[in-house]
This record gives sequence, C-alpha cells and structure tokens, in this order.
Amino acid sequence: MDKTLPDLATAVGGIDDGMTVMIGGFGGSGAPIELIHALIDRFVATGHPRDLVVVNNNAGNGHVGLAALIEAGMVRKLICSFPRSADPVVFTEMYLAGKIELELVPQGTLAERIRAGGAGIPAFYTPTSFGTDLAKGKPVEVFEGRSYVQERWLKADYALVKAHLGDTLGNLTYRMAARNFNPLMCMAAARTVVQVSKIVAPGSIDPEAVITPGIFVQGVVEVPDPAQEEMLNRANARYPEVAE
Amino acid sequence: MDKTLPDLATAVGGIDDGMTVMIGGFGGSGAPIELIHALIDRFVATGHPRDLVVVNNNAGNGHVGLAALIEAGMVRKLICSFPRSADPVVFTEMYLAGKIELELVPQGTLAERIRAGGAGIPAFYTPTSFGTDLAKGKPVEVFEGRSYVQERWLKADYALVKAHLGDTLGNLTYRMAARNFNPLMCMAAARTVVQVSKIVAPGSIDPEAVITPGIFVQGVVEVPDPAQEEMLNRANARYPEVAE
Amino acid sequence: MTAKLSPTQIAWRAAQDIADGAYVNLGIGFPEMVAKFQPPGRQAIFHTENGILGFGEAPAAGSEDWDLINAGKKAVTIKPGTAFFHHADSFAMVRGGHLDVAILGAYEVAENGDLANWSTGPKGVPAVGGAMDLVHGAKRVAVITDHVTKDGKPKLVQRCSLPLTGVGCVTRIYSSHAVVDIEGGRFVLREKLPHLSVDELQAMTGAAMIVPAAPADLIVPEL
Amino acid sequence: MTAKLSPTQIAWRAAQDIADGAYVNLGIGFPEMVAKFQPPGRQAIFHTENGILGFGEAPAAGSEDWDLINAGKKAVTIKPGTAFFHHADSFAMVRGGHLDVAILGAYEVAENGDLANWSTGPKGVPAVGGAMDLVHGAKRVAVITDHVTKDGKPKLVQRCSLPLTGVGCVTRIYSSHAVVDIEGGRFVLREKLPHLSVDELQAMTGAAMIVPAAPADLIVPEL
Repeated sequence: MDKTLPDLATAVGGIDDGMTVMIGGFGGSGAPIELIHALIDRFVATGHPRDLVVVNNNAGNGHVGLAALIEAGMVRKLICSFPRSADPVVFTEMYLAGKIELELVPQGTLAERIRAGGAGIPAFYTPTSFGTDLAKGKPVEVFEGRSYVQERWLKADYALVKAHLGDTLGNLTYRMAARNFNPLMCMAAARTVVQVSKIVAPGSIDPEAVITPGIFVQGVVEVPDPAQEEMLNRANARYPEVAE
Repeated sequence: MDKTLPDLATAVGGIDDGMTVMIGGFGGSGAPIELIHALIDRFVATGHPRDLVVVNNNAGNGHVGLAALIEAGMVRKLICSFPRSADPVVFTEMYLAGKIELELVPQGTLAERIRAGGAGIPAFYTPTSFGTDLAKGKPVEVFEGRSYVQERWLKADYALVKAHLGDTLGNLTYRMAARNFNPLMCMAAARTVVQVSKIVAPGSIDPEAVITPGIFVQGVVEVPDPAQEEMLNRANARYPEVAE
Repeated sequence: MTAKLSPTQIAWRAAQDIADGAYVNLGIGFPEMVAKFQPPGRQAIFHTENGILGFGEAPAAGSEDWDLINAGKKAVTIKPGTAFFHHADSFAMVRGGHLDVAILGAYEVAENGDLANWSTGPKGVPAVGGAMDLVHGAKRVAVITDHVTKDGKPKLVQRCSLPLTGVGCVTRIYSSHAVVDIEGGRFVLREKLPHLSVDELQAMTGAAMIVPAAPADLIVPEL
Repeated sequence: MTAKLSPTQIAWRAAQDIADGAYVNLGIGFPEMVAKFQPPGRQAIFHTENGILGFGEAPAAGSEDWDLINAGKKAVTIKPGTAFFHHADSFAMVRGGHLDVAILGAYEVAENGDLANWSTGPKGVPAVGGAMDLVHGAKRVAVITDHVTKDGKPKLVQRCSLPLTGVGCVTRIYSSHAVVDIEGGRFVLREKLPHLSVDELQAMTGAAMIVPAAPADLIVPEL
C-alpha cells in the first residue's frame, strides 16, 4: 500500500509514445519541473516517449520544464488556454512552423473538462465561448432561455503533478496558488505521479487539510528542493544543459 | 464588509413563502438545527414561510430539525436521496397521506446538480440512473458507446448551512464528515446563511484551510454550542416543545 | 455441515477477494460487515459517500462523535491517512471509476448483471441514496445476498421484476450458497457449498447457470 | 486640460464604481491597475483565476514567492481573509455568477455588447485564458480601453470585426474619453471629458450613441 516511488525515472517510466499527459501548474507555480526533466532524460537516452499530447494551462516559458519538453520535440499536440508567457519563444516558433498542434480551450472550460474527466461526467454545458470561434462544431443547447455550449470531458493516461506534502497513501497538500490545476489532474489521469517536497507518514497530514485524497494518486516521489521555473528562467537556464 | 448577522431570526428573516431552501447536513452531521428551528419559530409566530421546497439528502429524523420543519407543515416538496432514517415517522406519514411531494434523486446526482447550480453548469451527463425509473423523461445521450442521462442544475433562493469556524468575510471550515453537502449548497444559493460555532477575525483561518471561500457566503451567525440531532433524538426532543 | 452461510460468513467470503490497498465502498447494513474480515496482511481503504476515505472501526459506545459517521449514519473513527471531503468530491471518486470495489446488498440480481436493490415497488417511501451511483462507478460491483428470499424464491433471476438500481453492472454474487460470476449475460458458477449438488443449487436459482466441470467448494470458517 | 485620460486615469475612474465588499476580477495587464484606486473606506475583494480570493498587493522586489502569483503571473501577497482553491472551484466562482464585477481590456466593443479581446486574427499564436469565462460569469462586465486604436480607428463599433470573446456581455465601457453604457443594443453616453463636444466624441465612435440632455463631465484627478 506504500505509494512511494524510488526516483523520478521510475515515476515517469511508464509514459509511452502517443500518450496523453496532463502536467500540473499555472505558469511556474505548481509546475512539476523535476518530473518533466526526468521525462526529457528518458527521451534523450532512448528516443521515447514522443508524440505526446500534453495538457497544461500554458505552453512553457524559457527553455526549462514544459518549454524544454516541447523544445525536445516530444510533444505532438498541446491542449491549453494561454500559450503565452514572458518568454514563449519555444512554443511560438514550433507552432508557427507547423511543428506542434494546438487545441485552445478557455481556462475555465479546461479546468471543468479535466474535473469532469475525473468525476465520470462525459459532457456538460457552459455559457463560455458561446457565439465565438472556440465553440465552432460543438453542440449548443438552450436552457431557460440562454444558450450553452456542450463540452466533453478530458482524461489522460498520466498526470505529472507537483504538491507540497504527500503521505505514503498519496494524500496531498499544496502550497498557496501552486494548487491550481494539480488536484484536478490527479483526478483525471489513469495514473497520477506526484513530486512532493516531503513524503510523510499517514496521519502526519490533518484529515481536514488533505486537498487531494490518496485515491487519486498512484505514486509519490520526494523532491526536497524543487526548482521554481521563474528562478531558472531568470538564470537563463536550459534543460538539458547545453555543452558548448 | 462584515457578514456577521446579529441573530438567528435575522439570518432566516428573508425566506419567503414558496422559496427553494437548501439545508445542509447528512443525517444529523452538519445539519443546521438552530437555523431550522429559527425558521420554525417565525412560522409559529407569523404563519410564514410556507410552501417551501427543501433540498436535503434526507427527510429528517425524530421531531427536531428538518423533521420538525416538515411536521410544522412548512414544506410543500422535498428533494432528497434517502428519506429514511432511524425515526422517519414525520416524513413517512405525511408522504403516505399525500401531504408532501417527493423528488427522489440519486445521492451523487444530487450533489453534482447542486455543484452545477453553483458553478454555472446548467446540465451535465451522468451514467447514474440510466435504465432505471429515476431516469424516466430525461434526455439520454451516448458518449463513446455508453449511455448517459442528462441532469439539470439545482439552485436555491437560500441555503441554511452549518460550519465550524467562520470569519467575518464568510470563509468557512467544517468538522470532519459534517462537511458533506454544506460547501456545495453555499455555492448554489442566491443567499447563503451559515451558523458557525465561532466567528473569528479575517486571517484567523489559514488560507490553505478555508473550505468555503467567503464569496459563497452572505451571512454568518454564531451558535456556540450547536445541538446534535442524534443527541436530541436520544432525548426524545420535539421542536417546538409541546406544552402538555 | 452448514445448511447455508450466515450473513457474517457471506461477508467473510466477499472480504477474501479484496486486495491489499483496494479502495472499497460497502453498502449500508449487511455489506458493512465485510470490513471486519480483511485477510491478514491486507488493508483496504474504505470510502463512505458522506465524505470520508480511510475511516476506521466503530468507536466504543459513549465515545461517538456524530460529525464522524458513515453513510449508514453509524459512528466511525479516523485512522492515520484519513481524508475528509465534500459530497461532490466523494461522488467524483465513485462516478469517476476510482473505487476498486463496491459491495452492495440485493433484492434481485439478473443474469444480465441488472441489479434491483432500492425499491420493492410503489408502496412505501422510496429511498435510493448512493446505490445508483456506486453501481456505475466502481471498477467491480459485487453483491452479497441470501440465495433465495424468505419465501424461498430465487434472488438470482433471469430478469429483475423490481425497479432497477443499475443496468448490467454486477459481475459477482456472493450468496448464502454459492459464488456466482456474471459473464456474457449468464450466471457462471464458481463456488458452491460442498454439501450442495449442482442440481439443488440450480433449483434455487432463477436462471440457468453455466457450470464448470468442477466448481470449487465454498468453504468458510464458522464465525 | 487633459487631451485624453491616461490608462492610470481610466483605471481610477473604473475603480470609483466598485462597491465596498465587491468581489472583483481584473483582467491581465492594464485592468490590474484598477486595484490601486479603491476609494477611501471601500475594500473590494479581488479574485484571480489561478485560485486566490482576497489577495493583497505586490510584494517588495526580491521577496516574491512564485507559488503566490496572480493570473498575470505577477507575484502578489496574502492578507487577512485570503483563501486558496483549485481551478475548478475558481471558475465555479466565475461561471456561477458569484463575481460582482469583471473589468477587462478590449480590442473592440460593439453596441450590442459583444466583446473582442483575445485574438487579432489568424496570424500569431492565439491565447484566450480566462476571458471567455469571465464575460459570461460576472454580474457586471466592464471594459477599460482607449477610445480609439493607435491608428485613430474607433474601438467602440457597430459590430466587432475581430474574433469574439463573448456575445452581448459588456454593459459599461470606461474609455480614455468617456463612460459609455450599453443598453438595449445601443451605446448610451454617460460621461465625457469636459473639453470634448458630443460631436467630437461621436466622430471617434463607430456607432451612434444615445446622448442624454446633459451628459455628465468625466473628471479624473491627475495621477
């Protein structure tokens, strides 16, 4: 019953070519940088996984984390709401060169589609995007005189998540606004692996304070001092580091 | 900006005839007994409110709280999942006598309909109740080869909620399984009034520990030692107390 | 030799199929007993609809906290690793397919997997609770039940006559006399009480069972 | 006399209409400035899409915590009464109609209330963020904008030519030259810069305005 994973490589070891992978975080906050980098390591060593469909709110920043994953050429398609950032050059160049697909989803719809995936709700109606280009091709229904767009659930093969504390049963807490999409993605993936700053014994987290109950988590790996994307980018970091 | 209400009578003073009122709790845990009794007091004194539509998971127990509200003749219709209890005599007699309507809703659908009401989702699809009597008359749609029932949001004019701590901005915590439907009902009512064991100053509740953010709450009233339905029923309590 | 298994014994048998670390929801009443019989070395994590995962046993009489109850409104306890959550999150766990097993009672189970366990007909007060969600949520839905009604009528039937809880949802039945799987719209006998002949069991069953060459013996300790 | 209001001044004007205790979402960039100009004695509660209600001002440089940011990815602070929550709960607040006001930027606003503020057309990388949710969620959706584009073309138009963010959602525009309401599918002039004639303003506006007998003066302090 202990969900502790020995290392990051093990955590991402089951991600295969073509899988849909949800990656938590909003910009840098809550982004599981170390899990992403472990996935890049595997690709550098083996050429796999590739052709991934990645779900994240953004499209990465600079040349680390999600941006590095995209830059490595591992991502076939990105599902996100806001592929802009302080330094979006990687995604922008690949998108304009036709090397990566984009499914643009309004942010609230993205969050709700992921929750729906986790909650067994195959479709729901939202006022968001009605009458806009992003509603094209989607069923519209009128309820109580107002028009709504039908949106479908979003599920993933894997979720890569960053949390703060995690116990060995997978119960999680988050740090402030680093919560964002992470708890939802835990729910929506067949397999959720989580990097936590500290793995603690069951009972160390107050039952009232658990944000993600362990049922939504398949593995936890300890990353004591996780990198923060903003700090890496201020230092002009790249991943993998370029030998020159 | 201070949402503190002076007393229970004020808290329930805006509930008018025919309104839909969500009442939190699952059985006795999380049931806002004192708010319900204040509403009964108003009815005893004024004859109003009446013809209420009440949403609760159950139908009351014994002769206090929700059971007393029903017994007083204030409830036209009950929307619930499980109108049975250790002592369901009040609802059972009135239902079998045709004096109260019942809309029976599967428990998970009830919870999700309330959340949908709070989240601006007018309808969603669920596998629950497909092929059963409770799906009769509801639209069915097939997604990825499986059949789902369309369910509609549920909203209320008022929610009566019991929480543990509340700050003056309406941020709330709950006690253990007394959480249940309460946070959802806070979201789904035009006006949510909450009885809390203690009103505290903003900042007294850790921002990570807030379960219901204040945006979902319109008023808080302090009830320092709330009655527990199970204990009232063990003492064969009635509300109002019967003078004999 | 036992004429039939007691409810406690049926619960024991059902408990033997629950893996270590499994997330399990036990229906109100009789199914709740399953929790008592986890095999040594295995620890399931129990879910209750009203918002607790990983709760513990009943507290001693007199030390109940009525904010800490299960779906049957019985007092429970917390233990290391317990988590609380609201009803929408609770049923996200159910409907979203996160539970490994749900074990429910039954009025009738049909060979097509249909279950009737919430209404005995139009009389009385109907009550459904979380059963309709559970039957479409858990990865595996099992039923524990007497093999026949008090009047001796089969509870394992061709088609349910009572209002359905769910369509084609049950995959295994632990009865007072047998363990029966549902596969391809048919009852498949897996285990039967040793003293009982296949013909005797078939006579108590409302639809033809597929019977393997040698169905295993259903052996349960005295409890 | 000011030729036109600066963005800061537009933000000031918009802030004057926010009630004490209002729940407010400010769009990324220019609208964020509105928070600075709450009238004395009033305290709005600011919501950010990424899961904070009631956050405070930016921290001093060097003391940022990058887990504590707003939707524009700028560092913020907590203050007494702050609450954290996940994205689905955050957009439940938005879509569920719990916000009192959302103040957004605009490329174009049409007299029918349509807003275009997310895409300047098929070139480049499209990005929508939370704008499409906000325009259908908040009780009141206001826009702050220059009255005309850099090329001098009207931003208040008959019909939007750019991809829409939302249909019929905007009810008030705070521009560099005027305050304009949208009512019954028409622009209604409420306030204009004192030095500006109605004809001059109309000439800068892409659709005919309804002009009351005496539109109020739009008077904003130097900031």
